[in-house]
Amino acid sequence: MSKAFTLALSLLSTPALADWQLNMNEGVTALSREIFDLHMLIFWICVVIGVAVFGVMFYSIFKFRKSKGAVAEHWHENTTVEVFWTVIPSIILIAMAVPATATLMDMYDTSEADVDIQITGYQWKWRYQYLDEDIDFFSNLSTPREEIVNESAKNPNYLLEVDNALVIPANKKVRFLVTANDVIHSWWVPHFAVKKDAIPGFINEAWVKVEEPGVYRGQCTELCGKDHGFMPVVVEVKSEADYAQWVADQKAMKLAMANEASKKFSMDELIAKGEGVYQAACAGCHQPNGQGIPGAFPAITGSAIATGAIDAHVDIIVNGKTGTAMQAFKEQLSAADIAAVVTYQRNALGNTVGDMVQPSAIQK
Amino acid sequence: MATVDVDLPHVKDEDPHHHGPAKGLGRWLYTTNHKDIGSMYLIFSLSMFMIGGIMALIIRAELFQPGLQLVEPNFFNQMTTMHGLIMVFGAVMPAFVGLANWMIPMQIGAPDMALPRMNNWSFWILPFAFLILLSSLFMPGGAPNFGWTFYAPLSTTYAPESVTFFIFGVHIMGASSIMGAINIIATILNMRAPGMTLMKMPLFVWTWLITAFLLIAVMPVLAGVVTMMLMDIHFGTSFFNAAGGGDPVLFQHVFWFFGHPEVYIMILPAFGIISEIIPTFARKRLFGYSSMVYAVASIALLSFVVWAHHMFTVGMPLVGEVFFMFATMLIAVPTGVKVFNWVATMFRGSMTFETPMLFAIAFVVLFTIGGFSGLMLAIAPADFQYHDTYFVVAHFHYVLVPGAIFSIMAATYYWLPKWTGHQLNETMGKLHFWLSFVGVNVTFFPMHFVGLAGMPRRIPDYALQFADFNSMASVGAFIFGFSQLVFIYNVIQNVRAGEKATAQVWDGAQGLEWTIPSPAPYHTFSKPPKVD
Amino acid sequence: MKIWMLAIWSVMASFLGVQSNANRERDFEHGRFSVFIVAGLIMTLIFLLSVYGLVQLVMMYVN
Amino acid sequence: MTEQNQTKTNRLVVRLATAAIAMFGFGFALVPLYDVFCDITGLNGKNFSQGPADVASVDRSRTVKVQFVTVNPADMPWEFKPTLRSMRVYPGEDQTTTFYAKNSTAEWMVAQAVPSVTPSEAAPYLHKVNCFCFDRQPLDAGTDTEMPLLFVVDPELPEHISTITLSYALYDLTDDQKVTQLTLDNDKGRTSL
Repeated sequence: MSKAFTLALSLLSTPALADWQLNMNEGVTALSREIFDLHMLIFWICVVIGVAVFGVMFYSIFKFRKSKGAVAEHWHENTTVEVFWTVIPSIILIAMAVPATATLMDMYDTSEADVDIQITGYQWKWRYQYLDEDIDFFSNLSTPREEIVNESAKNPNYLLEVDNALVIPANKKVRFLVTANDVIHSWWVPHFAVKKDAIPGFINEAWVKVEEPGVYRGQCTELCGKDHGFMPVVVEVKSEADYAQWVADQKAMKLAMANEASKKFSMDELIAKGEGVYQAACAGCHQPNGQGIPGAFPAITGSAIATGAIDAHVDIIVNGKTGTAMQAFKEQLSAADIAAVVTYQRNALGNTVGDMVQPSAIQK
Repeated sequence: MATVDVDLPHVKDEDPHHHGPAKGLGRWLYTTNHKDIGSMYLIFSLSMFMIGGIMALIIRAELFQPGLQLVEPNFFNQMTTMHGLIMVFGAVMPAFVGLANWMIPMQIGAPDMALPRMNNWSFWILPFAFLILLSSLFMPGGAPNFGWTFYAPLSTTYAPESVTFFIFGVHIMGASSIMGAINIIATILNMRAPGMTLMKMPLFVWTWLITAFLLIAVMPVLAGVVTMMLMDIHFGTSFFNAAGGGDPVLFQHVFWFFGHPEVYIMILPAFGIISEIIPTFARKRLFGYSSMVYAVASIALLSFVVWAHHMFTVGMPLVGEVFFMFATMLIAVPTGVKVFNWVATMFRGSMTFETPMLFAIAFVVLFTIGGFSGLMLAIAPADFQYHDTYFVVAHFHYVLVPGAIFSIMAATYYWLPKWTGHQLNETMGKLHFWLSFVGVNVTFFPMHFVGLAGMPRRIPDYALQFADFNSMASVGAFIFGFSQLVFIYNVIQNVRAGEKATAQVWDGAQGLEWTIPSPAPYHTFSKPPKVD
Repeated sequence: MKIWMLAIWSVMASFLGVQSNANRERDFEHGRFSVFIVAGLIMTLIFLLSVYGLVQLVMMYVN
Repeated sequence: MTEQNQTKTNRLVVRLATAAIAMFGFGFALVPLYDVFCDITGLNGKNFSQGPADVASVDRSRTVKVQFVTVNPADMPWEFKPTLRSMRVYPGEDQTTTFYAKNSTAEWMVAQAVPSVTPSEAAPYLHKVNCFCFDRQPLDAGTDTEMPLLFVVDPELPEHISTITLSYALYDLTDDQKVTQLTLDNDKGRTSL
């Protein structure tokens, strides 16, 4: 019954902003505009050839009908005409190749970059590491699960919103070093016209110089498994001053997190914090209610690990389990987050073990 | 097609004691008759087309509205993968092989295929190959969910256990295609009736000869790549695993080295069919028969040098990108030019518009639209915005659905009277055509827009700005899907009843197959016809 | 030698996609199947190398 | 099917079947062909040069920025990072740097680093004289180490390339090593009987 209800609800909730975008995004970089112009140029060439060809064809269809007494002629070969209509498209194509090659060469520009960022694709999230600063964070989909399963209305940035966006300075050359952790992903921001496959074990590079500050959204564009459609890319382009400010804030936050690890938490604080961490990092596989998916992802409720020795519970979250989909969350969650989610899993979702662990006890 | 005037071999002088088909199941199981095997291929292809179609409807139903309504993402990926595999290897290729089995012997005046027993075997392993593939839907971990292009490492290290069934399925399909191709080449080269020189062969036979050579060249490479996958998964090698010195990009190169000739394998027979149908209904000989033969032959060679235009965003060096862009644009010339030949055939013809002609004209128009979007994709810098979006999905569906599928339907409507001996019901045929025509365009044209707007491929759910065109595409998909039931009704109706069809069937038809009575007797051309 | 020249010429015509009926009849009358296959492979290789050469030329010209 | 036609068909079928088998072999030949092609063009940032490079002379007229990047694929629990983020080097001059690795798990492990260079055009010009990625690196439980890398940038590096990024993906090969170790022990065991 509930499935029918959600289906009905979703059909009624016509999306707020109906959008009939017909064409490619022109984008906010010199290169994306160049590519847009190429796109329109080849498009108009095709339209012109199409109109000519279909024109002759539909003219023939209407003019030379048997019902209108047309009698078929008997010529069936004319090499000069054929050469003519072969050489013309070839010349158009060769003419088309010149600007295309020029744009391609601009895209492979290898001049020195101001900011270098390593982008690593994980199964179903992105990781951004600033090579020159000590900034390293994960970017997860932040669209609430209720919206995805149609239990609540969808916000305008549905499926295109993340918890930590990638922040880059405007009017600076930013170089991306794109690689992957597990399977092939592809990092794409339509407004930058930057799309690069992230291949595990290898490194690719792309660059962008954005003119206007703003928030630009994209998605993973290479099938990478279950949640391929749920790992968006959000890039916040700030002016140079705001960017410098942001870098400073990030450093301050890192310091705060470091001493948070030494702070003592109460059981309730840990459980409250743990629930947020669980929904963001664990619910994707173990499901929001902790039942997991039989045969694919084990349940947390009544799980031997979640109710067994607490050290084993911490260890499987920190180091993951080789050969299974359980990743090592050591780099993805802070010590405080790990302590909170362990305490939450042992004292919620149907488990009532009653013990807890402090962030300082987490060995990373 | 060269004009062929041949004396009509009257039925009487068939050897009197010859026996009709065996009775019961045995007829179909042990048949070595090219007509029975052709029918089995076509029936099998139609059933696969339905199964693949149901999967397409599940995909489109989920994508009707933003949000997850029907299926969870992992099953959605299984549906897209199986839809691709079943449509490519189960619906389009067997249908063309079925048409080849039925028509090539009759068009070149041969009594049967060169290797009848191998012909039977290359059909009968197909249902089992697809049984293996489809049974993986019910296995733990589910069916293959890594896309019909099964890129490593998603298809090797991160695949469900059923990937091994997928590998053996592909092995068997490959074997069936290779045997079929060998059979067709041997038949065409060695069993033509005296007087039926290569110069006089119908274009459908020519395109199939070239396709058969392509099949023999590339299906083994596909078998090689899935064997490498098998070794990576089970025998600890690392062809595609970076840890052991392998390279996932190697997989893409070897796959697309097979992949691009494969897409030509799926369209060249369609060129042959359209080049048979348009002259018949325009009552005018095909314009530039020699150019068509030579152009199709050049495609067989040139299709091997352009594979990496499927991989512009994989991180190739600049030299590679520019090379594959130039090569792709250059080989578009012999391919695209054929459309002008069809239009020139219609020009100053005397046309009537029965169902096969309607499908053929829709093929020329819509396939050319797919060809144009293909030309746009060849521009490497622009491909950075198109790659793996719905623009690509729109491109290959335009060249495959109104391309290959419409040409198969056109061929079926064109040759059905010859197979069943009953005239076609034109109104039902036209109903099926217009429903399919509307359905195909309402389904796939909006995909150009959402693709350009930035919607990636193979996602079960999308952002709100793509909602409206997606709902339109889903409505179109259901129109197109259910209108195929009209097609099935037409075919069954034609097999069971209908006015007696003459041998000539179509007023402008030329060729040996129209010199034998309709329905075509079980054994035709036991004595080779005189062709001068 | 003349056969080879004709074969090469025919293959180039086929790359363009244009061929007259007369030439085709000549090819099918005198030409041998294997000669055409080899000529085709050679021409494909030449096509490959010439496009590669063109690319190198364009690259040299640019930087 | 006349007699003479039959033999012609059989000969044709044999030739076509061998062609199919040859293409199957060609599919596998693409693997070494690909590696050779990568080595020449630096496709996918790979180069297999190992050992000292015969480099003409040190080119002090320009410097090249060499960046180091590390990736822990799949479930590799080691801590793995370059001690030095990037260096400015003269082409033709030998350079050394180290990479820090720490095995914080409770068991002995062995890992293999896979190098990759970007831009791929620069890959043939980055010679790794001695690199920890040449062979597998074992680490006992809880221990850490600094793994050396000696490299030189070839002076013939094209002018327009000013930055080279060398990335290492560290793969866990403990299971693979145990299997090979097992077979080695068996052989030793068998031979010693």
